[in-house]
Amino acid sequence: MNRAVDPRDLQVHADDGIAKGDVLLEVNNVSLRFGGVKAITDISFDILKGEIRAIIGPNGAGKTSMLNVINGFYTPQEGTITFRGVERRAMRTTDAARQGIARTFQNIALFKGMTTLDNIMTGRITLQTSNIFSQALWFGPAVREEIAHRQRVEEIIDFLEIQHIRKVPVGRLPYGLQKRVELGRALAAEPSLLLLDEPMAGMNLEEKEDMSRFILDVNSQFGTTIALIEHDMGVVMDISDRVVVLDYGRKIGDGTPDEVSKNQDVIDAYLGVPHE
Amino acid sequence: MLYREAGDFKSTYVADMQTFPIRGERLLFWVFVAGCFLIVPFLINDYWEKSIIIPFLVWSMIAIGLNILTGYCGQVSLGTGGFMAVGAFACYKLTTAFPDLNIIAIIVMSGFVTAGVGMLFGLPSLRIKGFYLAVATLAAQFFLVWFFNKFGWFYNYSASGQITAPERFLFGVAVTGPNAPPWATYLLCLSFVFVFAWVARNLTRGRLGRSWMAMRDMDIAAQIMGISPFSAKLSAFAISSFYVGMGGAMFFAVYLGAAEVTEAFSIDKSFDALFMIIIGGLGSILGSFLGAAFIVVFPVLLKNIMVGWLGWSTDLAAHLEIMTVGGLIIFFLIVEPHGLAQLWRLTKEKLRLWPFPY
Amino acid sequence: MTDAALARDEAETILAVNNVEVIYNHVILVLKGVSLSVPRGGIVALLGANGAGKTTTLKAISNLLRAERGEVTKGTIEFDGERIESSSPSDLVRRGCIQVMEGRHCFGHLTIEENLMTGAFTRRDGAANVKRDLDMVYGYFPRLKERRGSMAGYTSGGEQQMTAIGRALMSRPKMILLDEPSMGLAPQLVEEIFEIVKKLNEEQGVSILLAEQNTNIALRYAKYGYILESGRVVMDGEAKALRENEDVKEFYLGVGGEGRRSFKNVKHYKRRKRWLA
Amino acid sequence: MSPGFLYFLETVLNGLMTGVMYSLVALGFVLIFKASGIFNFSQGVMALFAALTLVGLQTGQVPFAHLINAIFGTDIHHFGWTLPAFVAIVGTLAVMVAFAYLFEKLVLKHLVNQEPIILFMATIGLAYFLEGFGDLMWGADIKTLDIGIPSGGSFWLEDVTREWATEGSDYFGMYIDKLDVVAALVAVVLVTVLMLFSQYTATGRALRAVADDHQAAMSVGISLRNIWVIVWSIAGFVALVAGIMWGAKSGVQFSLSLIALKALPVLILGGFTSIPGAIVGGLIIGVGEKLAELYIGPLVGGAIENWFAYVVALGFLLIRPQGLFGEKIIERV
Amino acid sequence: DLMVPSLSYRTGPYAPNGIPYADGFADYFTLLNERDGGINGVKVNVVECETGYNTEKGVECYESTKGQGALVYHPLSTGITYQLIPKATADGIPVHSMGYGRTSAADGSVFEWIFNYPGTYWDAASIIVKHISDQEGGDLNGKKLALVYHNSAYGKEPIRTLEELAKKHGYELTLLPVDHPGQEQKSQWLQIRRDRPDYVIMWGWGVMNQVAVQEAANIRYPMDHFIGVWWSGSENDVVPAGAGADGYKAIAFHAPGTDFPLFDDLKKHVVDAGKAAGDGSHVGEVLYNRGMYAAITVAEAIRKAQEMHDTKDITPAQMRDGMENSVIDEARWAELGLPGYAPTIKVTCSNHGGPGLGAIQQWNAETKTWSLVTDFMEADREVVDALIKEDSEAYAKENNITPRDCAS
Ligand SMILES: Nc1ncnc2c1ncn2[C@@H]1O[C@H](COP(=O)(O)OP(=O)(O)OP(=O)(O)O)[C@@H](O)[C@H]1O
Ligand SMILES: Nc1ncnc2c1ncn2[C@@H]1O[C@H](COP(=O)(O)OP(=O)(O)OP(=O)(O)O)[C@@H](O)[C@H]1O
Ligand SMILES: [Mg+2]
Ligand SMILES: [Mg+2]
Repeated sequence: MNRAVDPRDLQVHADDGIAKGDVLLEVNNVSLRFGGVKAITDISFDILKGEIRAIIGPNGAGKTSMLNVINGFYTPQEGTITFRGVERRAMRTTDAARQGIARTFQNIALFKGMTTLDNIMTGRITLQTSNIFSQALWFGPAVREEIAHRQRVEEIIDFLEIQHIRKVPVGRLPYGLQKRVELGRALAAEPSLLLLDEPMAGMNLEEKEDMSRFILDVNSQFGTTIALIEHDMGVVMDISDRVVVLDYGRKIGDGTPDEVSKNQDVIDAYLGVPHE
Repeated sequence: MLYREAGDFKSTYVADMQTFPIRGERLLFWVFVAGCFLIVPFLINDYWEKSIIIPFLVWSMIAIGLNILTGYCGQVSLGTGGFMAVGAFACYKLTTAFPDLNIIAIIVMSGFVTAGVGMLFGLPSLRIKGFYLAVATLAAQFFLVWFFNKFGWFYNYSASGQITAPERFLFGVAVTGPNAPPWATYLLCLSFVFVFAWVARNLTRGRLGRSWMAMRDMDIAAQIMGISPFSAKLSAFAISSFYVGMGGAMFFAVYLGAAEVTEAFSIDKSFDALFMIIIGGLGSILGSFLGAAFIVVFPVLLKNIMVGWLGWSTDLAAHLEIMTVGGLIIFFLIVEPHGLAQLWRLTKEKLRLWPFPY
Repeated sequence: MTDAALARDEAETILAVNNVEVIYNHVILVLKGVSLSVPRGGIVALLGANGAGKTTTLKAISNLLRAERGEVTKGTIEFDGERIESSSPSDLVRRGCIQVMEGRHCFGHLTIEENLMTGAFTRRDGAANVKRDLDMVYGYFPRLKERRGSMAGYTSGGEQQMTAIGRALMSRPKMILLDEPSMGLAPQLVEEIFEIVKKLNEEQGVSILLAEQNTNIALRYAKYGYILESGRVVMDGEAKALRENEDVKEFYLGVGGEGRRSFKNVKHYKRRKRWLA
Repeated sequence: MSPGFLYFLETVLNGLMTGVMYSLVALGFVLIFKASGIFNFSQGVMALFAALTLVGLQTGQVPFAHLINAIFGTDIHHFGWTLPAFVAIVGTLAVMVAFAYLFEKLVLKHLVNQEPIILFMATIGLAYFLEGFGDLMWGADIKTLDIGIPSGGSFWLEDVTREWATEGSDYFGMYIDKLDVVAALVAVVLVTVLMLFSQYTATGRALRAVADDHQAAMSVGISLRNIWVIVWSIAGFVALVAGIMWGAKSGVQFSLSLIALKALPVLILGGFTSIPGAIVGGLIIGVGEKLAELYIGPLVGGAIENWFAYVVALGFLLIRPQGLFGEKIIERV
Repeated sequence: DLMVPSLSYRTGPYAPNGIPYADGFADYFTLLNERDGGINGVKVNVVECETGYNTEKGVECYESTKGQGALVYHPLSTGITYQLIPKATADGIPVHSMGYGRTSAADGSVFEWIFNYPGTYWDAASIIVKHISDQEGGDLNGKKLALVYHNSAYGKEPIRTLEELAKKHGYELTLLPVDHPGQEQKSQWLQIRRDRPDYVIMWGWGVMNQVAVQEAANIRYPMDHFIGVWWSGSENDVVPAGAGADGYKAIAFHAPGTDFPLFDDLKKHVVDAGKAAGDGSHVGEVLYNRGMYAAITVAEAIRKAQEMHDTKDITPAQMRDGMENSVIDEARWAELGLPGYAPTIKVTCSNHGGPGLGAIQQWNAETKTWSLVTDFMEADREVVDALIKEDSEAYAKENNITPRDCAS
């Protein structure tokens, strides 16, 4: 097989020149309103390179909106985001993706008409460069590139253990598998920051365990920084390094899982009972 | 058994990316293609050429084009007739302005001209979506037809605005004009359609195709994945129009030989093309062919049965024909909303499982 | 069984599913003979991994399958003593059986309040009663009251989930088919929702069939449970008994011999055990 | 006032009236789209079919006469009666309701929860079918529709406006077609009633719910079947009204079905889902295209109305992609 | 058998016009077959093919019938005619676009196989102008004429002629295009109402005619100053407008009505015998009579061809000769049972456009009848012939045709 392109070379974003433990992303005094609804009010926090950062909070607290701000889908009225040292308020989502921010969605947003394989391959579109003529004639660079990326995608498929559904249109898949494919698609972009919006909602324990494992592995093997929204406190407590808690658009807690779970505000607003 | 595969194991990705992964099917396909190129030219006569096969091939080309835009990229367009007109008039102007230019080059260049126009009219798609866009593309349809009808330069100031395709030769054989032998026009169209169907297949299975489909299935998610709507949508408009333009050029130069823009490229053409791809199957190259066959060949067949064999009066037959076509469209949609191509796939799947029902 | 016993049995079972088989698209066999029953006024949990067929079972009952090109090809379903395989979904709602669909399915272009009002579509008992129930729903979910005028399409995932449940309550059902009510809800709210379910069950005698991934909480509130694997019921029993079952403990509750496992330390290996393998 | 200005006013007025005529057709589209998310391509053919049926009933034509004669060798054409307009209208309505019922039963029922484009295609199939069916049933020749609606220019307006012109100019008054005025009145009543219906009744709410999500609507007990029969019946009624107005103008014949094309720009401008949008959109398009034809047309050789209407609509869409009054397109992840 | 294809349209937007025409065409041959046993003993086989006025279907019809020995094609649509001009020429089958199609086909030296007698659009335009001039006492200087036309190849045909004539007569011409299908003509008629042209000429077809007549009546335009081409002057066009249409005029190349002996035969042998193509309700309508007129030209050309080549079963090439030498003079019209029905037809090698005569007919809304109000008039040959020559020469050059020498 022609291996002009080594798939390992395609890991573009993972090495972003920021040392582990330094600030990768910083949110400064961000506020976001929709008409009269204040989704986010003056929130600041940071995400360090290489960590797993959880965002929790009651429903409607503004968690998803926060992710949307980070990847440019919403433009906050106030505040700035600093990613890899570059400060900004507004940005196009496509640019965010090119700079290495990938995400999954709360209400699954897979490409329903495409197979698992194609869905994950779309994750690599920003990394593909062959020109339209070689694509049209399906020769040389286009084929080589396709194969190289395909290899990488197959690795992800193996990693997520979804080999058997490779060629199945995702629309037919059960919810849990769709979530996994979505993760695969985000991983395929080889992001430096991975945003996960409730990756484990609607899964049973066994699947949550699998998913946790995947997240931890991605984090440790590729050094990918992860921001994660999740309502299962067990998962959050176990796998995250630091947690930020939102309520009604405000930040009410920030710290290690232990600190947060002992915070009385957090218990009142969110947990209901002290956890464990 | 035709469809028995010994497991779906492929050892290389190249093999896995093949268009026909099953060996028997691949073989069958090549036999079919060989038949089309080597045997049909000897059998074809004027009637089959002008009434069935050429229109079928030309419409297949157009349907593939529209399918790229609508089926793959999800942008419903009703401007096809207008874009066909662009192709036809580009072809006419090029042939008359450069009498020595090769007809193949002319058809391809007509495609490029149309691609440019298509991109222009594709711009609103960046903001307008769904049926709103579909209706908005009618602006292209009406405007282009008006435009070509209005300015005499396009039809070389002929008295009535008709354009007539002059005779052009390829390897010494006429391929346009009234004296072209059926096999020559047939081979010309077939080659075009074959090559560009293959190109379309390549485009749709690679990066570009995936970015189109992503746009189609969920545009916001696609953007968040880094796919720029600007380049995805506009490239779809451009390439789709490229095909439609070539189709329009062949429609005028090879099939009709003469055309008048308000009639030959009316809005009915836009609708016909859309019917084809929906009936055939959105997002399927095979579907484009099946749809074209259904819309082009089926009415002729019905007519021949009702008038030719049963001897019914022509108006009765025409009414029944259109009712039948309408009824069948609905019938097929109920049986399989994803078109004839999907029906074909499911049939194969069932055959493969046979005799086990599930 | 004697006639009398039969009659009694009928009175006690509000929903009986017998040996149901479901095929999608004429080719994909998903349910391979599922049987279950829900006693009047009971809460029954339907558990199982992703893709086991929980949603399909619920849709087979509420007759929403046809809209997905699915079909019940075998078996019978009885609700309230009558066969319902061929009655329309709206008929069923009128008779008191309503489903809360998985994944919210709110009407995006309607406001929250309008969404809730659509739940009362089949009711004929007057505006006042409907109004009272609306207040009841707002009582359960104060957050919804706050957002009552917003278009549902713009509200957060959890708000939509509350809307979907609230909407079902608006029809004053005898039986609710709940598909993954806890999905995407904050832990506090999950508890609340289950409390609401319990209250409905106890105070209004509403029967509940609950498809749920959160086995832990489902088995806490349900009285009886079925476990589905690949379209078959592989285990059923009293909730308590299920909770004690070693397999269930291991695979669904995550409590091994040494107490709760940490997600961090779970080894990555193929653990999927199949009862029927 | 100078004649130039009066001409301008006249153009605007006539544009408004034409716009109302377009709105009547657009209204049918809106109703069905609102209630089921279906872009009903066959609206124009429905108008034709309704008008054909009305004339057929009124003049006592034997349906399928041509077919019957061809098969049985008979020679029948007319029952020999003529019905009063009102009775014929009621009869036509009954036919349209029956049609709605059949279409639901035979087609829509099987296409629940399909993508919009599939349903769109089904309505195209219907358009084909109905076109052939209408011709077969009532014959393809041109028919005169006369149910006593006044038509022709209004003398009254001419007299009144003649006074307005500056002394000495040979202005001879403003023109308006009485038929258009009737159409405008009918349209206003229709829009008001339909708007109240859809905003303030439970059925209206259910309609909008169905358009959003078929399955969810079914799950809360809304009977898709009933809703669809109701809506298609109303749309049939609106089609009849449009058919009457346009048919009175140009005779009832196949071309009547092509008025749908004139309604499409109105539809996108006003918004697919908005009943008042259909009216406002119609007025804007009507005025826009008439002004364009009369003031820009001569500069570029005329006949620009058709595409100009679309360009106007497109212009508005670029500012509001969902049309002036359409439901906002929800973009959320 | 003598095979005569009839490309008809009984469906689609122009069906109301296509039906009577096709009926008239078919019924005349049925009459010949029934009454005379055909033409000189050979039966005529009319093969109808539905085009729906659609070009592609027209091509299909042509291809499917040409192999069966079709003698002559009457395409009955401008679009189809243009399709067939090169094809039929290559195949050696005559095309007769009777009063429509490509005007310059009247030049038989260039268009060997194409005929458009008894008159062309340019003839029609000049005759209409002549009629106007007659009404105005021969002086058109400073008059305003407006042309309302179908915005297509067909509708644009008279423009050049009218412009030439404007130069000659000094009138002012306003062009008012109407887009297909022509349901909405408010702008055009508002403009007419404002400009108050002295005469309005119309080149319309289908619903456009009805709407135009209705709108003209609505704005109370003097209907006798409103003149249509021969495709805008049938019952269909005026009946929907009711009384308002009274006085509307149109040019015609044959008489309307059933006031001729032939119609008695027709009633006896065809309609009453249950052999009519339609339900018989259209007999005598303008377009029915036109279809019949077309059939007569075919039948007469066949006779001529039979006579010239001394054979009964003629070929398309012989048919062409027959057409090229057709002569139907007044005596012959009378013999056919149609005295005074139409002026003499004479076709020659160089002139495929026939005599180019036309009369004006006028609608009486009360009696619902058309009647001729002028004699048959001659076109302005000077202007028209020059234009034809110019156009046919251009065509010949574009297509490398060396014109025949018709003198020998
Ligand atoms: N419309 C459909 N067409 C084809 N297959 C389907 C369809 N819907 C569901 N399936 C298949 O049926 C099986 C059961 O799906 P179902 O949604 O009932 O599972 P579930 O138990 O509810 O899972 P989850 O916990 O993920 O919701 C899955 O394998 C799925 O792929
Ligand atoms: N595009 C929008 N337009 C209007 N309101 C919005 C929009 N997006 C979010 N909101 C509102 O902002 C608030 C925060 O929403 P968000 O989706 O961020 O909540 P969340 O924390 O993700 O909640 P959940 O856990 O339920 O998903 C909600 O009240 C929601 O209704
Ligand atoms: Mg959220
Ligand atoms: Mg489920």
